[in-house]
Amino acid sequence: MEEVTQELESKEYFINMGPQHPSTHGVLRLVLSLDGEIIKKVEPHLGYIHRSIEKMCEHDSYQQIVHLTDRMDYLSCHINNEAVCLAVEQALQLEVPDRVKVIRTIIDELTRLSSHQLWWGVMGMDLGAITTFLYGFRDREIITDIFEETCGARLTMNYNIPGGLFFDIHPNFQKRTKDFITYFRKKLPEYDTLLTNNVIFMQRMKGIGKLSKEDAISYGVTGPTGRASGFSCDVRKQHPYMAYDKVNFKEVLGTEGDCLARYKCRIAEMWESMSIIEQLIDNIPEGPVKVPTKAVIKLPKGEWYQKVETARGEFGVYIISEGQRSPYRLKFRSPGFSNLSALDHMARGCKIADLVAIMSTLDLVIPDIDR
Amino acid sequence: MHNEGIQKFILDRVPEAECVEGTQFLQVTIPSEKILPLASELKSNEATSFDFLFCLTGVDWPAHMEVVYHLKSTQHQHQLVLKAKINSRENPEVATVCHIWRTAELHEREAYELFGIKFLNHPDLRRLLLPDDWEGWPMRKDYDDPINMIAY
Amino acid sequence: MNWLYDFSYLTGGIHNSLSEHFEPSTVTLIEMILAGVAFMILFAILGLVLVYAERKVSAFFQQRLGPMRVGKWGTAQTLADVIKLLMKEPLMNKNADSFLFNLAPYIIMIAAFMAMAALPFAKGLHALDFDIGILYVSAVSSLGVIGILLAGWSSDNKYSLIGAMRSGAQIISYELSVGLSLLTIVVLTGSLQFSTIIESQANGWWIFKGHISAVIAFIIFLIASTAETNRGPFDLAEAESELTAGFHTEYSGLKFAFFFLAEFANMFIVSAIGATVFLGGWMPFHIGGWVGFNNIMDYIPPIFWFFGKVSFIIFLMMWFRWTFPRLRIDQLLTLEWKYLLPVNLMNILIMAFLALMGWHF
Amino acid sequence: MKSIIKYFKDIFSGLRSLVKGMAVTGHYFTHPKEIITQQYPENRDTLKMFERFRGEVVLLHDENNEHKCTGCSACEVACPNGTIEIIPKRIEVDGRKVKAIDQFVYHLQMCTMCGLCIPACPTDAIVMANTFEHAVFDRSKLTKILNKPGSKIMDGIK
Repeated sequence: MEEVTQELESKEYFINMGPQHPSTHGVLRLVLSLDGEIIKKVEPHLGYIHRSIEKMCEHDSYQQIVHLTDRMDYLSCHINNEAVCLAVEQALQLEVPDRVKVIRTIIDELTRLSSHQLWWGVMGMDLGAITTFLYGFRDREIITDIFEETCGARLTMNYNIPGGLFFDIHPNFQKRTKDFITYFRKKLPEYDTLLTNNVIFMQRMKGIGKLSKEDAISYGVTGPTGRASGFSCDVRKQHPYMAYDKVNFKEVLGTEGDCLARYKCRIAEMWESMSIIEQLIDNIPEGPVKVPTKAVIKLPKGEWYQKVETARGEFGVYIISEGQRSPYRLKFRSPGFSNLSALDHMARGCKIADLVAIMSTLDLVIPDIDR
Repeated sequence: MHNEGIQKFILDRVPEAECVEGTQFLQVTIPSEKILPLASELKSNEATSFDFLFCLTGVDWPAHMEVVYHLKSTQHQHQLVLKAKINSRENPEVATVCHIWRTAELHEREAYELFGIKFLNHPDLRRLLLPDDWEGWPMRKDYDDPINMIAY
Repeated sequence: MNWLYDFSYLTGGIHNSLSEHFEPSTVTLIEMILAGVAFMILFAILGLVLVYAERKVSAFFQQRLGPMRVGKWGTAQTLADVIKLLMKEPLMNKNADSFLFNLAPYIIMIAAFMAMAALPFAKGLHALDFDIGILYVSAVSSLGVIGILLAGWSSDNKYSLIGAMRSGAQIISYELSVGLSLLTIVVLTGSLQFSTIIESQANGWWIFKGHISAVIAFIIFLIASTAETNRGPFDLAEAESELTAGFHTEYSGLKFAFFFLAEFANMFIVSAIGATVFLGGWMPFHIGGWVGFNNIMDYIPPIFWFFGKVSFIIFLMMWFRWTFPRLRIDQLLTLEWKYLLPVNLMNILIMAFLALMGWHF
Repeated sequence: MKSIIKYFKDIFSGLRSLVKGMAVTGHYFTHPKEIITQQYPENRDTLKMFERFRGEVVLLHDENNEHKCTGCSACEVACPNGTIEIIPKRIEVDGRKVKAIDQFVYHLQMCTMCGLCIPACPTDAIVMANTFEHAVFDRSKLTKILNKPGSKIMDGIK
């Protein structure tokens, strides 16, 4: 009898998910220990697109650092740019004009919207509903057009410079943005009918990949992922920067901490983002769009930490300056990196299909993790 | 708790701590061997309860190494920068904090591979971003890489 | 034009002219070869048309245009794909079981061919007319799973293996629902022979005559047959975002094309069964008492009715695929064993009661 | 009994949600006018980029084949990637030796289109062009010399 039970015991085996895999969204490699389809352990292996941005920053001027952050979390590039600019402005004690603050806030929120739209589409695709991907991109296209017209590029915009903006907004910017908001207010309920209310989708999401509030804090999980667990971590609320202290918006908090809560959190954030843009778009104050800075910016000796809320969570820039034209040490605290660390905890005991769902609700962007 | 309170809290436990009131945060530098008891105290004590480690990184100074912990309390909303000063640059060692804040596990692996700081008792201290057979600690100031030299 | 309405003129003519020149056994042989060639041509045409249709339909669901470059409106796109697939190098893993690996696509193709043999395409146009037609088709169409299992097992790839195992569990359980939902109609017809089933729908299709029970049976059949053909939302065996390509991850070139083709052939087969059993096969749409209307309907040749109904069901299946997210393996089995099967059994009971009381039309 | 009612309720609400989802895709299927695909090479004539679009760096020349570049290398310093290389030469103007450009080398393959060189230029000699069809069959073709042969600096630019 003893022998029989021995034989029936299943054996763990390993499977390499990635670096080339449709649902890792880039070159993330996960080594899964599986028992049948049940996941025993997930071990992320990173660094396939590590470009040592931090090391490059130690040799670059502060204006040049800004454009490198575009290449990290490319879906919230404007917010990343802003973090560096804010840190430099803080160190130089520059007060940017109100116009800059409002424009930056609007574009931040547009970036967040476009990032969440892409996430929604990709999430549907990960779960097998390929059509959502096209719908998500269809709506995102309008935002990228707005960006292209005003900032000059669709993805890596590099619209911020320390001390303000590259140039003023395009004359069409306000009208286009308002048109987009009216359009998207009609389309967002469609997202709900197509995916959120779908019974298959509900089954796939509910109760999967639970993360308690304590674990979320301990793992440093921020952004919509952390807020879905009830961890109030919205930097826009807690440490307001730019024009966020002037607008009314709700910090979306979930309680469940499962995939569905994370999903709903992001959908609710899209509504909030639209309301923020609507509050600001007609009230852009007149004025200059940059404060003149020296051609070679030298920060005083000291250290600064600036955090901003990207679409994925808390993005931090830690600058240590020795008074040179380049920082002595510069560290990017990327949200994806910390969020990824909780993946193993969330995915244990789930099935492979659940792992895909969990990964898409974490909304990982691999360049953001590898830097 | 205000910065003065935290300063007093730390000075009570680690008398040799150097406290600097920075532009944003209170910056406290302590010797690296004192980090583990202080960190667990900061996390578990009701008065401080620093439960959110939002950034962990290493810094390579000319004479010493430093591990910088950015801490925040989600309950009291106060923040603190804790710096563990490691005097040896040749063989830097510091106790791990990854059982106190689990996010530290990946961050410490990153700091290990970029600066060569050994985190004692870390469950899985391996290279993270670079290939496993990479030699040297690339973020150190004296790191010399003739092949992938930054064109400048 | 009579042959368009009754193919027995055509097939009978061929048979008679052959019989004049050859012995009966030779005639049978020639006829078998002719039928085989005809089915192969049908298979190829189906592949070309359905792949193109799938691309265009999915594109329109997704607000795209789909293939537009090769030929007018991209009509020659599938041909170009076929040429591309033929030119590709057939690859195999070093440790793969080469015999089984090469065998698997053929098994799937053979299963599809065999199932097609019993389908009635129009009046007098079928290769075989068994008295156990439905039983035969549902038995043979589930043979394909052996090919999938072999493909997954022999590929020497864990993704393939997982996909194959999923597919095994899936097809074996959904086979039940397909069979039972067809049985619901068999209760009414009292025969498993396709020709009898079609004859019995001369005055109205079973989906209209069979009360709500027939509608429920049709819905269950649609769900279960989608699952049986491994198409989304039940494409767990392939599960692109989870298992890269599931059981055919390691296949390339022509062998991959076989899997691809078999998927579409299977889709056609289950749609044809559904059309025959529920929607009257090649029977035109008739409403009792409306003689003029019925006459107009009769003008449309049966073969168009048949292919029209089949394409309707295929379109429904494509609609499912391009709308819904994929199920998880345990949910898939829950759906079958906790929902479809009990409802199905209950449905048969109700149908048997209706038939017993003679309450159906 | 309650569980039985719930069982059937689940089935119906589930089916209803599925049908609603199909209605959305069905709407787009039946409205081909809403198709958003652009047929790119065919619509080349009507396709117009936004005027601020950053495609590549160009050195502006006027009709006399004159440009404004003094060869000050400000753009070279501002560029984060070493995309721009200015090869200077000495020319004689009014008997004095003055620095001018020999070749304005632009490595398109390294350019990230960040646009930092444009504000850095003190004489507004370079701008970002709207072109985007940069694909070539040979990498060496991406290294461009921006000043046209025989061009010289405009009068009065220092």
